[in-house]
Amino acid sequence: MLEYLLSFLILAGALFTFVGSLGLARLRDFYTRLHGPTKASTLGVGCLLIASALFFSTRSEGISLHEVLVTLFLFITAPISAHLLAKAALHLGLTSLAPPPEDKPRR
Amino acid sequence: MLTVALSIAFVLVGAAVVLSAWRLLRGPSAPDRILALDTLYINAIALLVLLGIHLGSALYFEAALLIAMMGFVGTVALCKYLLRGDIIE
Amino acid sequence: MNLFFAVLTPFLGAVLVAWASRFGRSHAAWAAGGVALTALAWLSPLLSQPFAGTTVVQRLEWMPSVGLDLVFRLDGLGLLFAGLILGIGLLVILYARYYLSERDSMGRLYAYLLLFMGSMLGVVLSENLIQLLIFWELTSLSSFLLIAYWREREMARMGARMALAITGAGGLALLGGILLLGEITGSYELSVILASGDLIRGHSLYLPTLILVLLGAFTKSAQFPFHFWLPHAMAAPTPVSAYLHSATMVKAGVFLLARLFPALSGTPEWSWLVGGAGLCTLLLGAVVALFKHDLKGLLAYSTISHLGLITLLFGIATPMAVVAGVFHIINHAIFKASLFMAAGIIDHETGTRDMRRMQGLWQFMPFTATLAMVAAASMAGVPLFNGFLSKEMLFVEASEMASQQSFGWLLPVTVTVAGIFAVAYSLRFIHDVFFGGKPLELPRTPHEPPRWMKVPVEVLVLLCLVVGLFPAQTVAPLLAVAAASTLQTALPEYNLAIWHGFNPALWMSVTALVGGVLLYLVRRPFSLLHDRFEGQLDARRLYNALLQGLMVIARRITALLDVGSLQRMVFVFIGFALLLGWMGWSGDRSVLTGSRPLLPVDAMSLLVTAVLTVISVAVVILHRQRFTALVLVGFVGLVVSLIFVKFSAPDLALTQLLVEVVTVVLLLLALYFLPQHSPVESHPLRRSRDGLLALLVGGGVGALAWAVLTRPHSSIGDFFLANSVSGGGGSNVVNVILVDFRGFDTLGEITVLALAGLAVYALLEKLHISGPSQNADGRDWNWDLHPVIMASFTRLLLPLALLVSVFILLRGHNLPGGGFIAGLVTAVALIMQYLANGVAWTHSRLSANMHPVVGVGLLIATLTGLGSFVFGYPFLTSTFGHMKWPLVGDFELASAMAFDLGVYLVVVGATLLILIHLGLMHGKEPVRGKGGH
Amino acid sequence: MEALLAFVIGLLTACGVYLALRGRTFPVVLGLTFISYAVNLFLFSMGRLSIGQPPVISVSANAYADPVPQALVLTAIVIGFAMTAFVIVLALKARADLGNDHVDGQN
Repeated sequence: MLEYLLSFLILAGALFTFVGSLGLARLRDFYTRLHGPTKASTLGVGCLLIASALFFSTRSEGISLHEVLVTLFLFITAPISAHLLAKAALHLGLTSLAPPPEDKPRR
Repeated sequence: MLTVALSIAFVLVGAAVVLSAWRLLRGPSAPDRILALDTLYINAIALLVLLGIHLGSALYFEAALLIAMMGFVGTVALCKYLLRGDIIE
Repeated sequence: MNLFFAVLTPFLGAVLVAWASRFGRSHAAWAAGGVALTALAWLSPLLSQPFAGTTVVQRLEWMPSVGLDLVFRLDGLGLLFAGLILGIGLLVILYARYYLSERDSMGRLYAYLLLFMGSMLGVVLSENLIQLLIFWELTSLSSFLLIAYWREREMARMGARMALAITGAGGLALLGGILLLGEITGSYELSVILASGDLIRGHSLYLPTLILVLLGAFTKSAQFPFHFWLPHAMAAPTPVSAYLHSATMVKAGVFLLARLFPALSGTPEWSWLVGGAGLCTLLLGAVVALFKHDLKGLLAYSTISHLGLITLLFGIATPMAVVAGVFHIINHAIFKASLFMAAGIIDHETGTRDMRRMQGLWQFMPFTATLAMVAAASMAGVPLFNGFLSKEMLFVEASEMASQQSFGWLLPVTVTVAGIFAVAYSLRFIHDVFFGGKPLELPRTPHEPPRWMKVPVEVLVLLCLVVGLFPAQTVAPLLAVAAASTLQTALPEYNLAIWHGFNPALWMSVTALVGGVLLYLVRRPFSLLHDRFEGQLDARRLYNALLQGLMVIARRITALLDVGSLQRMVFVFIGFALLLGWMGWSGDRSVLTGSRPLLPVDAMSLLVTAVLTVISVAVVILHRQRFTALVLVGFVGLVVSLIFVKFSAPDLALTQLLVEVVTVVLLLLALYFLPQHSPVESHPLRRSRDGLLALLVGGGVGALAWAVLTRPHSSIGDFFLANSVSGGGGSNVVNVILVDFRGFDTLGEITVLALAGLAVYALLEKLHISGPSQNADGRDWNWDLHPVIMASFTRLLLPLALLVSVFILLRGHNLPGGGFIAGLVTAVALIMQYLANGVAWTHSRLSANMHPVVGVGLLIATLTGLGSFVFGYPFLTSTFGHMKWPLVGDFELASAMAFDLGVYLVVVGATLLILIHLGLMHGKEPVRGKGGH
Repeated sequence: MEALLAFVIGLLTACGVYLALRGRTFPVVLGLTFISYAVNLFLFSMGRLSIGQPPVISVSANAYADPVPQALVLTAIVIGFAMTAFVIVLALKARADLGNDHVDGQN
């Protein structure tokens, strides 16, 4: 039973992680790409951490709290990074939904 | 069962790493690269958690914790450089 | 131990005097005099022993394993010289107090003088020859400082350099000679060497030994052909000349001759080399002295001539001659010192040293004139003065030699000629200066010097008279013991009477006196002749040419190696490393792959490696877009830390992660002040060349790593693993090694870290550089600083991060973590505040001054180390005991944890020191002043 | 696995050497960073490779990785950072005094 739960969580987490990166790679402009990784950092890593929390709490003595700490960090920091990235993008005037310009040294 | 899930998960996360790395390489803009780097840090966390479960050792959580922290600091620093140039003022 | 302290006192005194001079010139003088007296006091209890015929030898264990001890020896000769050094030293100190002008620094002169005094004492009181040589070189160095006392004068610097070069070279030769002596006799102790004279003379290495030793002695004593440095050393202040160039420095050479006389003398080689050099020097010095127009120049050449006289006497090498030589050492020291002082007074009063400009000073300074006349008479060898006695002895020896060898008659003739010139230049010194008309355009109108400036001269002149009149009652005993200890045998029969009846020597003296007067009267044409050929035949030209050539060659070599291009140097360096590596490997035909069983490759590692490869290559290709390159490097660092995780090194993984981020922040801070892009400047050909080299090196290092990785190994790590818990009280072996087993290394490493931090701080203090006001695309910076969401949330994160760091620090001894990592975490957490909330906000809550943190950290680390001394354990032995910790659970509290705390503080301090001040630098516009905090 | 690590070490070294041969200070510093990665890994590899055997004494563990190279490399990493900081500040100093960022001080 527990094993099923664990497997499910692990798979879900990995999947979300993958989806996040997929979004990052495939979406067409920066602002949309910004969405992708948020899934990875919240849902993806979240599931995995719950999984490992369950895993270690059940097999080793005492419940392990590190995962909570990691989750806390991620959940606090994710929005900030996203916010800053968006700010930077706006500041640099990245146009939305435009095809990515050729990557050449800026003068 | 669990091992199967783990191996599948490894494959998925590996794929995620490749995709993020591609974005890191491709850019095109600086924020894209920073975002990619941030994502790679997230992927690394996932990787570590999986490794921890796989090896059944809890010694890797500090690494995960610190990656979470460092990823954030790095992203902030890089973004602030784009915004302000001078990041400590 | 007295001898040791007697030598040590002046060295310590030099520091004292330099300090005392802050309270005034007289204080410095008193201090210096006190030091000299103290040294004398140390000697006084032993003074009676040499007269009783015993040789005092005092020994301090220094390096017994190699037979090097601090051994001091006081016998008659040493006593005589120690007396000269200290006695005349005292007079010179008194004299210098009034000679120096207000502008000159008293403390410096006295400090140098005392340094020299100590070195000289060391030379004359050493029993061990190596030790003697060390002091010998110290005299060269300190005399360099003294001659160049007036640094601003070009002549002074040149003269000092020349003196140092010549005497230094001589010292080198002397070292060779001493080593040979040690080889021959098997000991460096004088008492052994002096006893084994026959062994040395019989040895096949005798001639080289002799030549090397003589080179040392001749250069020091300004013997022909090495005499030319002495006149140039006259650029020194006159007290220095009075001290160094009459009594001490130049006497060191003849002292060496006397010291080693029993060991080396008694062979024809000795007689020809020493006697020959002495004779030439005697004549040359006497002749040139007559035609010098510079007062001190005349004295310098006369000194050369008299040193030649002494050398000649040692060269003649009959016991009687040795007695005469030692006697003349005393006499010359006395009258030449007083003459230099008199010259100094004249210089001081008239403001010039050119004898063509000063006449008839008698009416201005009759008293000084009288003193000078007595001393000069003694120099000329006029009866009733001390100079006469020893010169008479020389004449006796010379006339006796005449009958002994073919061409022996040359000796008395030459000596007499030299005597004639000596009389002539002494006469000139007196007549040209004090008589014969009025002085013309003197810089100042002269008058008698201050009272106490004359006293030293009076004392010395009085000695000239007393010794000259009553030798037997005054100097005889000292001379006896000195000569005896020089000869190391029984003394010959001699009496120091003034009147020896009508013997050849008397006639030689008369000839010298009469001839001298005549020569002085008819000197004009000779003088003109000399002025024509001034500096024509001079060993100094050779010396300069030699020096020039040396410089040219040195420059050539430097230019050949260093073209001033870092790129080229790095290329050459790496190329050579590659070459050597290749030669080393191809040298022995060992197989590359070892026998160690390999680990299976898993897909994930393969994948990550592939990605890493792509990104690294991308960095190389994109390195001109610096920001992009930096972001990519961030990823490389991440992968490296993942590698550490993979291969079971959690501590390294943590450290790598933290350092990575800190480095990125650092490079960003620097990048702000640097161009955003690197121009394309190196030719494609060159780039491919570099690329080729890089590939080769990479391949080589990879192969090396492979060779290592595939070979089985046994490590001392097993010991640490076995003893970590029992011995170190911690289960995280890496941390236990750091803070316990190898704690001393770690102490050194955090010291380096602290130093680097301070160095960066120091560099930044002076650095004024302002960054661009726009980014690379010419877009203005975004001015709304710290977005509120970031600011508030990071403040929320701070306690969390600090909690983590404390947690990591505490458990570091047992689980991955420890001082380094915790320190970095704290540093990053604080940097985060700077990033998110800005400097102003942070500094209102946290001081920017990180020096105390670093200092306290080092202190704690060192103290815990010392703490183990208290319990009688060696440095940094750790003790530990169990204790129950509320949150973390049961773990040992080891004293090593205090050490770890020290590490923690140093890391935090140094890291923040670097980053914050780098960040604050842009605020350091000159108007804002330095620091910005 | 050993082959992979050896390859990585060689790769990092090669990149580092190439960058260190560039003419501007910033790439040179990046190159030094690469080289220090490589050196740290190389030193670390002196202890040979082992997976899942961290040198932390515990009852369950049957074998441990060699702790000595790890201890050495740990301090090496930190001091490496300090040295990088020193070099970069020297670079800034050169920039301020010479007006350009060429390693030989002339354009």
